[in-house]
Amino acid sequence: MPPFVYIFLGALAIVSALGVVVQRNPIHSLLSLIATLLTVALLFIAEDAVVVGFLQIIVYAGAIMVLFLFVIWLLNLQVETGPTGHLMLKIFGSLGAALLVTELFFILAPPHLQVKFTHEPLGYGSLASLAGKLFTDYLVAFEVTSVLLLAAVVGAVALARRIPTAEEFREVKEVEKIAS
Amino acid sequence: MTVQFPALALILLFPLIGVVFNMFFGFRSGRGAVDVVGPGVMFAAFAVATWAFLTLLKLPPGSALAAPLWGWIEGGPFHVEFGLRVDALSGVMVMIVTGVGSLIFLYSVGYMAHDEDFARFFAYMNLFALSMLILILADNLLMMFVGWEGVGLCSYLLIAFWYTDPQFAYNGRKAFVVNRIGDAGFLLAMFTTVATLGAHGVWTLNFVELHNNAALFGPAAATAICVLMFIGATGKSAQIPLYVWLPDAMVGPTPVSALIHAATMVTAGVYMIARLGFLFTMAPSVLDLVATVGAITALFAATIALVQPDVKKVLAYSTISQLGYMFLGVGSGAYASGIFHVMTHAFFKGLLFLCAGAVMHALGGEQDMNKMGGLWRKLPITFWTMFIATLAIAAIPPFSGYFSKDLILEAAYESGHTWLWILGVITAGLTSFYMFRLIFMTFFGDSRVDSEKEHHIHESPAVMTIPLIVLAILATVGGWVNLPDGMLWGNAFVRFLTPAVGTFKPIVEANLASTSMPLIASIVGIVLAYVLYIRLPGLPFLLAWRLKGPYDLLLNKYYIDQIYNVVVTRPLFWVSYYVLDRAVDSYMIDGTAEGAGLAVLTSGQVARRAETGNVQHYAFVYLLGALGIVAYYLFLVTGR
Amino acid sequence: MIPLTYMMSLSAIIFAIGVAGVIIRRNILVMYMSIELMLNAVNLAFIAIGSRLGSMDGQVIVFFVMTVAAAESAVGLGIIISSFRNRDTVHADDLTLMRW
Amino acid sequence: MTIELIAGAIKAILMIVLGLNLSLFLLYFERKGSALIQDRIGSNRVTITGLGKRMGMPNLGIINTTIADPVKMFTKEDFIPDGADKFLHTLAPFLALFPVMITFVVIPFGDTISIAGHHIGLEAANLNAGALYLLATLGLGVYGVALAGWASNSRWSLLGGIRATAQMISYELAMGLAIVSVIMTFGTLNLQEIVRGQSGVWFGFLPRWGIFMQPLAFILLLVAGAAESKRIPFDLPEGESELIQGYFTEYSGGKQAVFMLTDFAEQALLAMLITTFFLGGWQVPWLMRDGFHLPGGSFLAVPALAVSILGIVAFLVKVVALCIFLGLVRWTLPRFRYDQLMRLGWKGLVPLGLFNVLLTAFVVVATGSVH
Repeated sequence: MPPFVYIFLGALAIVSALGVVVQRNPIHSLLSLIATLLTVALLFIAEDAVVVGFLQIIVYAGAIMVLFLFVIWLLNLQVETGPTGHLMLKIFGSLGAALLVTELFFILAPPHLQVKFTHEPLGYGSLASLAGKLFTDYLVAFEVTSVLLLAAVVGAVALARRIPTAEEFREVKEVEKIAS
Repeated sequence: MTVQFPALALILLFPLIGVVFNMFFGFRSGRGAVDVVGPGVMFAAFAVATWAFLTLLKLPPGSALAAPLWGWIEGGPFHVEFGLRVDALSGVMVMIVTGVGSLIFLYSVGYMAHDEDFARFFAYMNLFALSMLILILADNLLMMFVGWEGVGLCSYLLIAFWYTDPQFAYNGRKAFVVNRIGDAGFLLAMFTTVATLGAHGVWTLNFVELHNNAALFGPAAATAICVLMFIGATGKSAQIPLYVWLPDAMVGPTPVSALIHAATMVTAGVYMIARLGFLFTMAPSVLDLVATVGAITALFAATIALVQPDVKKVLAYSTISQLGYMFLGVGSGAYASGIFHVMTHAFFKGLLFLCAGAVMHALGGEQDMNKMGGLWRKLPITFWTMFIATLAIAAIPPFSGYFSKDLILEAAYESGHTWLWILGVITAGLTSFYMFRLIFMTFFGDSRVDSEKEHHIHESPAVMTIPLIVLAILATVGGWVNLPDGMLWGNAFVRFLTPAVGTFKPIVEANLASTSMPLIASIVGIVLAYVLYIRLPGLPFLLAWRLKGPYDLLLNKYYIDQIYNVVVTRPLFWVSYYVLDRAVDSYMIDGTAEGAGLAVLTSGQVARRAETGNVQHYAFVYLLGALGIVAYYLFLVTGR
Repeated sequence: MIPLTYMMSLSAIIFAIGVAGVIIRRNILVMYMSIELMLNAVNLAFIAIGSRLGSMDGQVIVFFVMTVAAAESAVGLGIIISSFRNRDTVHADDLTLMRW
Repeated sequence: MTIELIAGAIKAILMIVLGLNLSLFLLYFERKGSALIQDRIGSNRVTITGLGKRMGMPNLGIINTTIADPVKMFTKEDFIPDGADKFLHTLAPFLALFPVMITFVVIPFGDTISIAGHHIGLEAANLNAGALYLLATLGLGVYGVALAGWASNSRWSLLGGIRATAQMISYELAMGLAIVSVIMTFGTLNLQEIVRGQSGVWFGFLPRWGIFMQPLAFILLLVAGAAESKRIPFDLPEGESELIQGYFTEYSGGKQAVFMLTDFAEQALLAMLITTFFLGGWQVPWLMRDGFHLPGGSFLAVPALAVSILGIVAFLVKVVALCIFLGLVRWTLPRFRYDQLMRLGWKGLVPLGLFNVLLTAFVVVATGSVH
């Protein structure tokens, strides 16, 4: 991949990531986040992590973000108005973040970051190689993750479910009777 | 020699079956089944006991039956087996308990016929029988203690059987507490034993092994152990100073009084001392103490019994005094004679209680002798059996009491306790006096029964009278197993017991006077009673009026309860309340606890300032931490 | 191929932006989005280093991170909904129940 | 290098043009086909100076569907309702159209041809992860309608948007499962490879098409795709009788045209997908590189170029046939109720898809054809 692609994608990612934080409208923040995710996914693909990149688009942008969208609709969130308190917190938070960036720069810049470069093996980043790793070395983690997902589903349902009142329940029953 | 006889376990198994059945199925199964099972298991146990006893008789003297069931406690070198052992001593006791016990059970079927809680009653009774048999059949001290505690518990449960009356419940508690004091003595004695033997590397509580290692006990240790054991015995067998519970125990159902508080449990102390005779023989001073306490108790209780109006109270105090005789016997070193008196006493005192129960049954629960009289026509069987029992306890030959009591007094005399012997003789006279007073006031003279109870006085049903008759026969012939030397088979009983409890070595030669005095005293007592209560019925009241002081003193049992109340109970309550509760509990313990809580609270109040509850503040602090860590690594990679 | 430092710096920047978002935005939903940002930054670092080491492990880890993120957001959004239902707000500084 | 780039550009444009033309065809079919089915005349007014009439030909309404309708729409006022989020309101339609359009490029429409020694595969982009790309782009299709519904600040639109979003993410699952089972069958993510895998015959006469290997997946993809493209009987998001126009109620003029175009394009894309996965793509029955191998064993030689052209033609024929079939479905079935929709999606298709994947896995392992 030519470098300018990286530059372009990186700039796009940073801008949209900033958008997530600075937008006052949650929906706009969400869109910025989606943009960030897409650009990051493209960076993945550019880094020969094709499958993971597409998975990122499918899972993140395609499913999780829709979930966010739904929640925003459900809570009927509008543009944040009025003074958002804790100015000090904002200032110091930003400063801390900046400090973190600088520190990370120093750490991640050579010569501290030694990675010995190797040529990528054939079929690197393909579905087969990923699956090969996943179902041999990481099998246990994989299975545990499936359990985790199940638990998450149950927990989410239990959390978000609203116990219907008596007549609501009756209505539901009637509807089901009609439906069946 | 010791013969393995596993069937001994059955003796325990049958009462256990009774307990389980009555406790869990008694109410559902109804009265019929309970009436069959309750006494039935006792009879079964009696049958097995008889079998075991006969096998024991066939064996050469000094042999025993044993049934080691299972290892119970394994503490390093210290080990206790759950084993049963029947030698001559425990054999006799088992026969007494199961035999008299089954008769009394049979009697209770009739006596409790109108009570709602029959199932609970028989469950308790079976439990008592089980505990008592454990106590007797135990082949080591610890198991004996289990039975010891068990009978104490059952005594408590059965005294307070009609717990709806708070007075009864209180009496039950009293008996239990007083017994606890004695049990503490028993326990300490056991500890001392283990400690003493353990010092010599012998870790056991088994009677046989104790006997074999008796030499290891120094005189001091022996004395200590015996004193503690004797305290236990006074508690269980109602001797001075711990006798106070027994009179109050009479509020229980009469069969209970007969079985537990006359025939079996209260004699456990005597049995225990006889069982540990080899130890007591090593501590003569304690033996003297035992004898003295026994004699004094005998006289003391007898005097109280002189004036009591309550028939059961009279019998209770006479029980105490008879127990005093037994202690006098064993204290004189004549363990066999003590056990002999235990047996005969079981017969006639059990019979007396059952008869009293029959009388009360007939009079609808009336216990005051002043409201009786002239009953002998209406209750012939009861009268005659009770008359036999009275003759027996009054030591009139040829009834059983004569032989045993005579043997004890003779032993006391021959062991050189002359003064104790004199006390015993006086007691004999008093005994016959108050017993015949009881007979005369109850069955002779003109009736003083309340008119509404008058008409439905009736003789008890057969289920109650049969035990009376059987016991009457026993009370008559029971003493013949040990006749004076030279007659027919001579002192077969003592000879039979000797290998188990050792021989009695007289130091003073008995003479005609010493052997005839008790009988004379008894007859004098009878005559006196006859004069006072048949010839001149007014005289007792005159005496009571003239000798008001002593009379009240006796009537109020020497105010012993009040004295104990002032001397022991009140201070105990005072200390418990003002020292332990007020001072220690509320200030020291609660103070420390609440102080700790207060410290946490205050520190929390301070630390709370840091908690804003706003997640983002926490996140910020988190960020600071992350910054710190990254900075540290930065220092690691760049620094130096 | 672009130098590793570039990718690392990129991921660091995105991460820091996520951190700032978590701290300065009072809308819980946006805070969640910022958390997702951070996760993605880390994923980016994994992928970059992995591709330079020629090992698939980085991608596998990223795969797991995605799964965990899915579960996390599902539960988190459930929490947000229920809290909104009970307290009628999605502002972090109104949800100070941790205080008492 | 350059020639590949040029060829790629040409092919991409070709595919998109093809998609647009198919959309126009569908628009026409929407008008006249429905009229045919419903025994009406349909649109028949506008003619170019009555040319057709003069020639004594019946007016097939081609002109006013393919030219007049777009012209009319694009010339109408582009209206943005008050209080709407202008940016998103404008962005939404293109956000809806974009994923569909970029999906066309992975569809193989012909075998590799060699021109001047250059081997050129007849697909715009030969991605090794083509199927994943497909799923990704289809997943992104949600946002257009969702944002359209939200941004136009109207109850109808929001309801329509919510319905559309729920429906699409629900049926995406079944769709993905169907595609996954196909992928497992052919052991590759590359669509071209998948099409190649469908060459040859069984028992001497039956073409080895996906529909015969994965009948269940075929049905799944058909139904889920129809729901994905929000066509009757799955057109709740734009159910006229309930929500005037659903998520693009507040749209007019060009933007609405874009939305309608999206619908048609989605339909066309669905047809192409089904063709690629199940109907052997550009495969002609019994046609090998050298010619026809008829079941009777007789052989008919065909030149290579003709083979390629035949392939393309076959692809187009299949796609059009499928489009017509979908149209017939559309004009035949009534509309679902919402709970029925959800029940079908979650309790019907998803379990079926899972079962199918499981079955496929068993078969693949059993036949040892693991790649």
